[in-house]
Amino acid sequence: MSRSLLRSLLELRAPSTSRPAAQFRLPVRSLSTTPLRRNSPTPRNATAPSSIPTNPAEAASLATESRSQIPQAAEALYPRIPQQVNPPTSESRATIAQLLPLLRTQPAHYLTAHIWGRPYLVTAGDQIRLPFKMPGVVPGDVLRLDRASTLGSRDFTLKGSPYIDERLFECRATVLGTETEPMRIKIKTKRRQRRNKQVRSKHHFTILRISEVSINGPEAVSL
Amino acid sequence: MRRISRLGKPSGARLAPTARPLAPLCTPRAAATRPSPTPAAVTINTLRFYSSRQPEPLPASLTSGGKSAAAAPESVEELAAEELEVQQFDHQSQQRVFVPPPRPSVAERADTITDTLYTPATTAEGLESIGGLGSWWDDPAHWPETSDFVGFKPKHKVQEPALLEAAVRRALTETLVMKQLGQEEQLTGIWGLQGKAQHDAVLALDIRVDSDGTATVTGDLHAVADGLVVKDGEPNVDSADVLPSAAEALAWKQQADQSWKGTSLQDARLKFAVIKRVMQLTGQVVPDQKLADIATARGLLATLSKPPKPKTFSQEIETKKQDLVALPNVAFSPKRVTRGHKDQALGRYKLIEAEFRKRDLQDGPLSVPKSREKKHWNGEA
Amino acid sequence: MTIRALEKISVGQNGIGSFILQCKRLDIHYCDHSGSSRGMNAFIKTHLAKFAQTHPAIEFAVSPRPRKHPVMIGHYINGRQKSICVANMEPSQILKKAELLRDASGDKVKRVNKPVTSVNESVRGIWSPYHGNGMAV
Amino acid sequence: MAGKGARGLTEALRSLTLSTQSCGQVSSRLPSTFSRSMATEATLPRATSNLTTTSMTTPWRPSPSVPVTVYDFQSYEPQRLEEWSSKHLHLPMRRDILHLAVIFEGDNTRQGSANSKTRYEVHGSHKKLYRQKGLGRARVGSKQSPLRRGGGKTFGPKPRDFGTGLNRKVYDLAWRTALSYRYRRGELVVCEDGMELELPQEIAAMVEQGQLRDQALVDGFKAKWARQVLDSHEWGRAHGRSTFITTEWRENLFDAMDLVPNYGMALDIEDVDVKDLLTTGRLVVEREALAEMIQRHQSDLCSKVFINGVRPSPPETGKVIVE
Repeated sequence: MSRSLLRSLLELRAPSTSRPAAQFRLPVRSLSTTPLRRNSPTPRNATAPSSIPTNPAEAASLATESRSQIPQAAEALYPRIPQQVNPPTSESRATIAQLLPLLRTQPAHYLTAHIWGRPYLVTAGDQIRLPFKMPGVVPGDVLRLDRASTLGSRDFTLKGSPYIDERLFECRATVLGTETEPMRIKIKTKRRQRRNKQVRSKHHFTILRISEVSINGPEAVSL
Repeated sequence: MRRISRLGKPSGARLAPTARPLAPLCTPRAAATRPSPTPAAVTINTLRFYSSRQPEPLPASLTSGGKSAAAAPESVEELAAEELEVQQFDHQSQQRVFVPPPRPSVAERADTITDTLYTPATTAEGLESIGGLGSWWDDPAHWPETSDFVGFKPKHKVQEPALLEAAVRRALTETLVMKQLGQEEQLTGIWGLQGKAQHDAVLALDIRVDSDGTATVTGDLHAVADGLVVKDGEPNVDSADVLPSAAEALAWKQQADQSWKGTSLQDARLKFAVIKRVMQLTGQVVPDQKLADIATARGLLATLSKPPKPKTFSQEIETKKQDLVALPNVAFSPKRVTRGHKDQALGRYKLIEAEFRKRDLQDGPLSVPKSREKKHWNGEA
Repeated sequence: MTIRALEKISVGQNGIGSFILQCKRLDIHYCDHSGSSRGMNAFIKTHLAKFAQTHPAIEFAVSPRPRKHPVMIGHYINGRQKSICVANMEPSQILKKAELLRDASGDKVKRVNKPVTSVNESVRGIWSPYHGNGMAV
Repeated sequence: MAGKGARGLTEALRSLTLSTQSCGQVSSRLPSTFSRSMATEATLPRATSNLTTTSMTTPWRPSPSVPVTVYDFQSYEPQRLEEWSSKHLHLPMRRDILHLAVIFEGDNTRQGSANSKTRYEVHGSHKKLYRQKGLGRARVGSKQSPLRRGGGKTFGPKPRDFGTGLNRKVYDLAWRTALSYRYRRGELVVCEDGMELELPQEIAAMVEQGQLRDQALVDGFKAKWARQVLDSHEWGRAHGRSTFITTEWRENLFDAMDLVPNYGMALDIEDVDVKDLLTTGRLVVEREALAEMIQRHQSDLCSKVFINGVRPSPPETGKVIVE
């Protein structure tokens, strides 16, 4: 958790510069990214602050398929950290109320979801191979990705600084399993030394499938 | 340092032609003088008690049938001498237990045959093959069931715990009876076996055990005692009809009191006699290293009823891991699963077998050991 | 008339409509006598029952393979197999390998350069010089 | 050695007192677990070290002897109970000593007759094949050079002796450890002397009267009879074969075991070594053969040194308890 905190602070200091057409900004500060998990085997108990109350009932109601309650162990490993939402400025409030419905009506949407601090530009149905093996998840688990920096369609883009309010959109991903890479062998030698050492590495990576990207109307943030 | 182990006595003699007089096979029981001066000589009836019992008389057809086939026109007087000798053997009232093959009859030479209808056969087809002597002893007619080997242990080993408990209880009672009647030296001898009635009679006596483990038997001791005396000529009885059935034993066990299990077996003679009688009744042998740990009848029962450790892991799974095997999504096979088993599961093996038969290749059991497979490729049987 | 393959209309994407575990069968072979199978025997005795219970979707086949190293073979929906030799391994290691076989998807192991793979067209369209406002010179 | 022994005893004492406090009530069960049978003359008693009384101070000591039942070979009927010294049949298991002995025996049975010809033994002329210089080819000497095809082998095998040595006392200890290992696993069956596979009298009579002329028939009978005897005793193939050890050649037993090799093998004392003691499922030994084997292999128990004219006697063994 601490590593991702550092990265998100960095992002706060460098607001994005490009100004694509018809954008509107939502002033939202957030501490870290938290995939919310559905069911999981008994992962190791992480040291995440468990003081923050999570509201599984609300998450479960959103989930379409009926899954068992999230086991306590998963809670400890992936606590849901709500975003600190700053009150929207009048100008952003106006643009959202006016342009968000237009964005929703457009046929296709994309999203830059941040998982453990790393951005992935995804649309519904894409497959992500994370650069790490996510502990404590079993194939078939559904993750709720609630940190996204940009959300857009053909003509409109909603950019968050650094993240969009999580109530504005819903993005779910299913854990497909783990894949691995071909064995990489690094030969480490020194000059004038006949003996060389072979270092083999074959990491495992978790595979996610983005099963759903949907955008809620402005009423979600009661505009 | 180690010579080839089987040189031993020059066994060249064995290769000599069969005419060599075979060494007397059954040397009279080696005068096994026991190293220690012990009074009880080998009782004669122990010899007769075992393997050479009085068999039922052989059906007449068998004994006479063997003779008529050997109508060889050898020189008459030699034949007569032979016949005389065989009769004389029969007549010694030694009933024939093992039937030897009849005298080999030599067929007449083709040119000396006077019968006009006879035409010598040129091919083997149509002739009746009588086979060699290879499997002579496998035929039950020549080696009847009754003359199989019978030893001190019964034919079938008793495994059920209830039956074991009944047997130990009976052995203990009989030993205590012998002890109380003062027949010390009989304690380590052999005791007779009657039918089931004897079992119930013995169990009827009750055993009182006092604090330090010595037990006393009350009831009709003499009836039991003379039941134990070995009467000569009485057939060795298998454990199946000496001990009650498992159900009866279970019924007896429920209602019997358990106090007799406290009797201490510290006295070596008593322990030896009980263990010997249990071995005679159930066929269970108590290995020597466990003798020292058996202090009471309960200990003996525990040693006997402890099932042997499963030999292989497959047996262990079958006996102890039923929770895994019973799962709906788990299939367990104690034997190797080969390609043939997979085809059989698919239902394709029938076709493969048909093709084998068409090419008259081997279509035997699924997993044929490599050695036999090699034999098939080399064309051996 | 040349034979032309049916054009594929839809792409199978596991995990969208519903999720199907790719591993359908796990063959577990041990040996009764060889020393290298000691860990596998302990794994079967201790962990396998619970593992099989938590994964009803996977069919387990336990059988001996005498005079061979113990091995676990995963069969996958795409018809391929992955086998892992677990000779001289501890039961905990073997459990990890079993989980690896369960999580795997049976596809060939390949290098992947970009994390996201997609079959959808681009949401904002592809730039082309002939359309749009053209470049300001 | 003595120092170590004493220290071991005190530790045993401390663990003894520790365990009694920890297990709360001192039930009568305890003595039976701690005590081992101390076989004395009359009975097969066990040292009834009742923990509550003064025996707290007498530490547990392994029993000096172990019970051995002597059976009748033909009928497997227990004849008597004997008591053999623990130094002979109850030694601790030492895989390393057994390994030493088996390898030592294996080495000494190696024939070591591998042989190859060096360049000096290969037949043929030793002429220099072609002149040293001027032909533009590599320089060559005789035809038998190991570099050439058909030449000698450079450092090929030569017949040599692979035999190794092993201390006699270690070898004797290995022998008795093997016997103890078999005893402890219940695979040592001691039979009466004169162990012979007796065939029924009818067959003997038939053979004398010449009704069984064919040797194959007699062998067939012996084989089937041996199989029946061994199956009845549970010594046969289904129970892991057995090794029969007798003092001298026994006609029927050795012939029968040659006919049914997968039921077991029969050896006399001269041919037995540690490897044979450990190979098959069990050992069926004549009492006399067992005593002889132990007597031949106890050099570490009784030293050859005469102490004031008397050679120390080996531990006394084979005393009858119950006849």
